Amino acid sequence: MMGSDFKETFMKYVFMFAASLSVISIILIFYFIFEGGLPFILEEGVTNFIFGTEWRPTASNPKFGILPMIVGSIIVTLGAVIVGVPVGIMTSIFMAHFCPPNLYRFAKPAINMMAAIPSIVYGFFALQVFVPISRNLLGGTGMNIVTASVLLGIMILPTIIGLSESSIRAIPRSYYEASVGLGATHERSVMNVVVPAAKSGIISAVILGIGRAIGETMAVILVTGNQPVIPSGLNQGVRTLTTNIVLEMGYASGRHQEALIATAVVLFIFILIINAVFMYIKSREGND
Amino acid sequence: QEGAISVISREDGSGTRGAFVEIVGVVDENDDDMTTQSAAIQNSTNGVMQTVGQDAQAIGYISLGSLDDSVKAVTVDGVEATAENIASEDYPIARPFNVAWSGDLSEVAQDFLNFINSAEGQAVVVEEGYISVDEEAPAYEAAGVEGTVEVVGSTSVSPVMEKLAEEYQALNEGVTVNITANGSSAGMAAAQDGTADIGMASRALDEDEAGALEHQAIALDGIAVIVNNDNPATDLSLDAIRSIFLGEITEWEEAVK
Amino acid sequence: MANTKFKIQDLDFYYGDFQALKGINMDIEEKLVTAFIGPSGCGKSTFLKTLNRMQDLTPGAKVDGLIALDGEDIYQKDYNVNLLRKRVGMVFQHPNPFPKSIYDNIAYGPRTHGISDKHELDNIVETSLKSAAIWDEVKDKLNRNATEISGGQQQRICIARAIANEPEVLLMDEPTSALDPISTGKIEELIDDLKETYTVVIVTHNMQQAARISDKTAFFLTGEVVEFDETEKIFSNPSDERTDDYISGRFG
Amino acid sequence: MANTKFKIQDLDFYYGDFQALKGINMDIEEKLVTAFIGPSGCGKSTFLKTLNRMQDLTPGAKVDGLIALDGEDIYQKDYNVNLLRKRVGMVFQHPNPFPKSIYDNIAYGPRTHGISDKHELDNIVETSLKSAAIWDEVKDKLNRNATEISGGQQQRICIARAIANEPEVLLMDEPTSALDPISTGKIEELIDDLKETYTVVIVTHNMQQAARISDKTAFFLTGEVVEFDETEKIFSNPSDERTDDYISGRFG
Amino acid sequence: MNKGFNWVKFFAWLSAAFTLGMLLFIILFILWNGVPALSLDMFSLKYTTDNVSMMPAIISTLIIILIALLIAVPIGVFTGFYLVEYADRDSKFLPIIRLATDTLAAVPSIVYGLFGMLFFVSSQRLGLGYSHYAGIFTITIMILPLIISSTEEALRSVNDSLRMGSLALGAGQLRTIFTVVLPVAMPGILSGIILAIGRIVGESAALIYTLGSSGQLLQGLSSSGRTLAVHMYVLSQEGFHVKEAYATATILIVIVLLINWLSTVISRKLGTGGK
Ligand SMILES: Nc1ncnc2c1ncn2[C@@H]1O[C@H](COP(=O)(O)OP(=O)(O)OP(=O)(O)O)[C@@H](O)[C@H]1O
Ligand SMILES: Nc1ncnc2c1ncn2[C@@H]1O[C@H](COP(=O)(O)OP(=O)(O)OP(=O)(O)O)[C@@H](O)[C@H]1O
Ligand SMILES: [Mg+2]
Ligand SMILES: [Mg+2]
Ligand SMILES: O=P([O-])([O-])[O-]
Repeated sequence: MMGSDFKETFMKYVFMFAASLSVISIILIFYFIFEGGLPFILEEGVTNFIFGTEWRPTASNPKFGILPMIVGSIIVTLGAVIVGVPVGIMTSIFMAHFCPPNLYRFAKPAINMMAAIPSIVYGFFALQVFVPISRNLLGGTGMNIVTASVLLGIMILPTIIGLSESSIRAIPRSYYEASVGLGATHERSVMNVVVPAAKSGIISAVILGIGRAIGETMAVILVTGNQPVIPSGLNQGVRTLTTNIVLEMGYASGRHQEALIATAVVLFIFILIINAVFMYIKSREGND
Repeated sequence: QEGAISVISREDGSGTRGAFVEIVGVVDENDDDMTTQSAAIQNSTNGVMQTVGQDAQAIGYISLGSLDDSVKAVTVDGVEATAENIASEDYPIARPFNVAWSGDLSEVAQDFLNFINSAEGQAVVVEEGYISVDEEAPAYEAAGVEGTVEVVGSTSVSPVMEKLAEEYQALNEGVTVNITANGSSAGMAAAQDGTADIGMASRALDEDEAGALEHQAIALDGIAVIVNNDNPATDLSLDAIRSIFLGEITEWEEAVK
Repeated sequence: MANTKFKIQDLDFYYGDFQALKGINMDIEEKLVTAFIGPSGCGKSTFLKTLNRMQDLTPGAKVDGLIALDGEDIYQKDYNVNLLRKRVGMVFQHPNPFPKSIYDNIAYGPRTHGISDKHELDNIVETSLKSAAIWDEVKDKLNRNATEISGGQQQRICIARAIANEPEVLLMDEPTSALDPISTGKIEELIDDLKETYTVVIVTHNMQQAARISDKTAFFLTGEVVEFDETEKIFSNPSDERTDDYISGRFG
Repeated sequence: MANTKFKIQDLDFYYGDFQALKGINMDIEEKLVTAFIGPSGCGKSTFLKTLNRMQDLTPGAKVDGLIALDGEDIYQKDYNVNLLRKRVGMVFQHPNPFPKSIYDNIAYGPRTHGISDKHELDNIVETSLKSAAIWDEVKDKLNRNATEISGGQQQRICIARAIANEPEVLLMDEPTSALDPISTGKIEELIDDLKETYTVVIVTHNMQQAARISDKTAFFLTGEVVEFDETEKIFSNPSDERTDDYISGRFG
Repeated sequence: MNKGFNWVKFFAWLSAAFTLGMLLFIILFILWNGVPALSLDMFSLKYTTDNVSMMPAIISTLIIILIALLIAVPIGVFTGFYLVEYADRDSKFLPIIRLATDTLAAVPSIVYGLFGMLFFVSSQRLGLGYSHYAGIFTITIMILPLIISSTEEALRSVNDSLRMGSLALGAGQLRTIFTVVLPVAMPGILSGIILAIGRIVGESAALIYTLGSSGQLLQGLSSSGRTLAVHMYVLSQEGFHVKEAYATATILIVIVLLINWLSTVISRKLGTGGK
């Protein structure tokens, strides 16, 4: 009996240690990225770096302004939200309340599978299919904000659908029954009672989708044009924070490389902000 | 061809781009890259080819070794981009493929390097469509070494490096050559900190790198200027190409005179 | 003698292959409280939910026989089910207010049925809450989320919500079983008031409750109605032995 | 007169700041059935769970006072809780068999307490299932998943699972409230058999049940024991007016 | 209210049709481009510049999936145990772990790549070089939050009455967790594992700077290699083997389909409460 007590306590600490590993990991990542990028930002000057509009990293008098990329990330992410969120939420509502069981058996794994298709495949697809369409409709190279937004909008669908479907399903059936019992139609019961009740879960899903959109690289890189310029219209190309890193990382050295790691620092801060919003929403939900 | 030109360029730091802007003169008085900011950027040869291949208005440039019939290379001031014309310096746009290593090269790695610099090695280079750096290279003699060589760096260099490695391994059964293609800088960094035996770069080494590493060119690579197959233009002047990439000429009517 | 509100004839009900109701015949009279009692699993809830066709939502459910509301077959083709559910309101075992404000909970039914005038809605909300004997407790917090009040209050909100639809019949499935004795008392009083205006059908596990509040009582056993009569008669002098056994606690 | 199995003195119990039990004093006697009755929320379950220290699992729970099993304080420091729970078994309101085979359900307790001999386990499984009056129904399907049988059978499997631990006391919290009358009848018979061997403490909502099966009954109200006496006395001639009100259905 | 065109239903169907149609379109696009390029050569054990075989990449992909799961699943599941079964609801450690896992889940893969390069690969730190080790460790951290959150959810959905049932028989907490709770939570954990496999299979940015991209069959975990996604990326880069890149994508899709199918089979087995 003494032995089993020891085992209980010992394993408790093993579990606790396992739990602390993710904290250690995030601290390590945080440390190495900031160690690599923060000195550069301080040297360059926070304002020059964040608000500089010129990116000429290899010039003899190099310019490291990442405002165009910050703007690019924000615009493209916004675009992805405009495309992906309505479709994603409506699809999740479909999956939870409209989908015939026979279709569901096939649709559910299909949507899971969407998440496992490599980004490059999405990129190839968009370059071959979306870019020509976009070029015909909007002119220019076809590699622009709209194309990237549509692509990202599609890529965040599985994240949004998966999470909001499960939060819609988690709403007690009694709400739905009460509404139907008052003579409301199926559609009205779903849209006016069930979906609003799942609001916070859906918002979490959207925020996670936003995180995915900001972090996506290998696909967008092929279809955004990647010009480090603040765009003047929707048919202009943009460069995002992530593509800036991936584009040049392989060939950058010295201060150029530091500038790219510093870009990762800014990206990291963006993610932290999104996460803070996420936590805030979750905690409010807890208090409801 | 008429209408606005879609300029497709490579990313800042790319070896192809570095050589292209320098030789074509897409630079200012400080030799700074002045490629128009409205050029769309693709970060691989394939990206440029695919983009140009489907956009009738597009112009771009790629490594000559990668050229296929999905796009069309234009002649520059009437000269076609071929190995002979590059070797004879009639065709002006070319760049070196470099390898670099830190002082103490392992025995196997040294032997592999010897192979690259040998007649056999340079024959591979030529066969793959690149230009040899040494026409009179000595013949290679297998030294019977064994071990592993780690080669890291430029994506552009790696296809020819893979060929070289294959030929070499055929002659030296006991050697494995691992090639990782993730960029010239990654290669130089790996060579400096010992992660790699040999680094590959498709650009000139910068000051720090050149100070820390020994390096040499193993081949010359032509850079072809490409347009869409539907584009009737077959020849562009070096001046026109320069103006296009500087953003001074934006319409095809002005470019093709 | 009161009018017949619901006329049920030879009603069979199946969950897939399982027959949960067997040959039910019953007349439910207007403006009376009818109670259904019987041991767990005997089919009380099942029967209740056939009356407003909530069973349509159960996959595999099948109804055979006649249920007529005011003489009209509610299972006939093209019958307007939404209108039926407006006319036949329902209160569930566990209070299930929507996670919306108290006001929006009450206004939900009227809005569903096309009322959008603010003034009219205000009126409906006030009268319904008053009828459900909860107006005084919530009148100052109509914007409060309805899930943040006590269980007893929630159940009265649900009753008010049903009343706001101006139903003719009110079905209640063990409405007090999740509540404390004080809330239960309030709801029992309320049911007594409601029968002035509505026809009430209530399922209860608690025989004392049935005795206290109902006019007529039906005793169910394994999907059949064993006895259906005046409540007084059922509890003082049942004609069936099984009824007697059940109400005197010999089983269940 | 029987021996005292549990001695409870001045027991107070708190959920955080809320006092759920107030000054309970009670002697639970060996090999008798003791029933706890009272309206919902009065503390019956709370009290029951202090007897095998299941309340240790409730965050913020606090116990004050003495509970002694065979004269030994079960809340003393370093008291072996796992052994206590082996000696004081428990059956819950909703049948909660593990989603394992029937055999593994019954063998779970013995295996936990160190028995691994196949033959011995076979024996225990058989006797326990027999004691729980379910052997005949399941003897041919011991490999069947225990969640795939009827609710009443599940509950008897849970009782058998508790018995397999050879406990001295069996605590039951409304063990029949989720069951149909026939299953309920079987379990009541079973309890009657069990008291030959075990001390049984049972919480029930059903006063008839308490009257039928228990030797002594405690009536709880808002955390206090109003009356604790011979069952016959409680149901025929209670000394406290509130007990009388409750058992005659005037509230609750 | 009941008359007129049903917009909600219309848009729900339309959105689902768009989503599924898009997926179908992408898959057809890949198959169209990839199937004609498939050849037996592409599955020979030895990679050469002529056959650009994906066999070494398939093997590396499977090895990386296996080892990354071997590391991440116990850590993730144990973390889930801690979060659900041990930590007090108001423990201070809890929000910290949650913050950490939420942030890990949101870190872009390129940042993982940079981190892996700076920490695992670089000789100034762990000095693992471009290797399976470095790739596996990086990807392990990446999938950890997926495993943790699905385990946590699965454990929380296990009815407390089962825990109570076990504890009331005198079983300790460990025994309760491993013999009663874990089996019930298994399907949920499994679906997290499937998501994690999908993430590994689809990843390239984080691996190019850690695993490297050697096309050769691995000689050990300390040698560099490539997964199928990286293989595709490298093949496509210089425009020499674009068709083969699509062929690789085809195989990748087939593998993803297989994994999905396998998981439904397994969770159906588990779902019926294994005997
Ligand atoms: N959705 C369903 N599918 C299959 N069988 C069902 C379903 N709902 C109920 N049953 C079965 O139908 C029978 C009657 O159930 P019902 O819920 O009507 O009983 P009840 O009298 O309301 O019981 P309780 O007092 O426990 O609520 C039971 O045997 C039950 O198991
Ligand atoms: N975990 C808990 N935290 C806080 N309060 C609790 C908790 N469990 C029970 N209570 C409260 O303690 C009181 C007694 O609850 P208990 O469950 O013991 O009642 P009971 O007599 O068993 O009722 P029932 O017949 O409904 O089961 C109730 O007021 C209840 O709300
Ligand atoms: Mg019922
Ligand atoms: Mg209780
Ligand atoms: O142009 P590259 O740098 O990829 O050779």
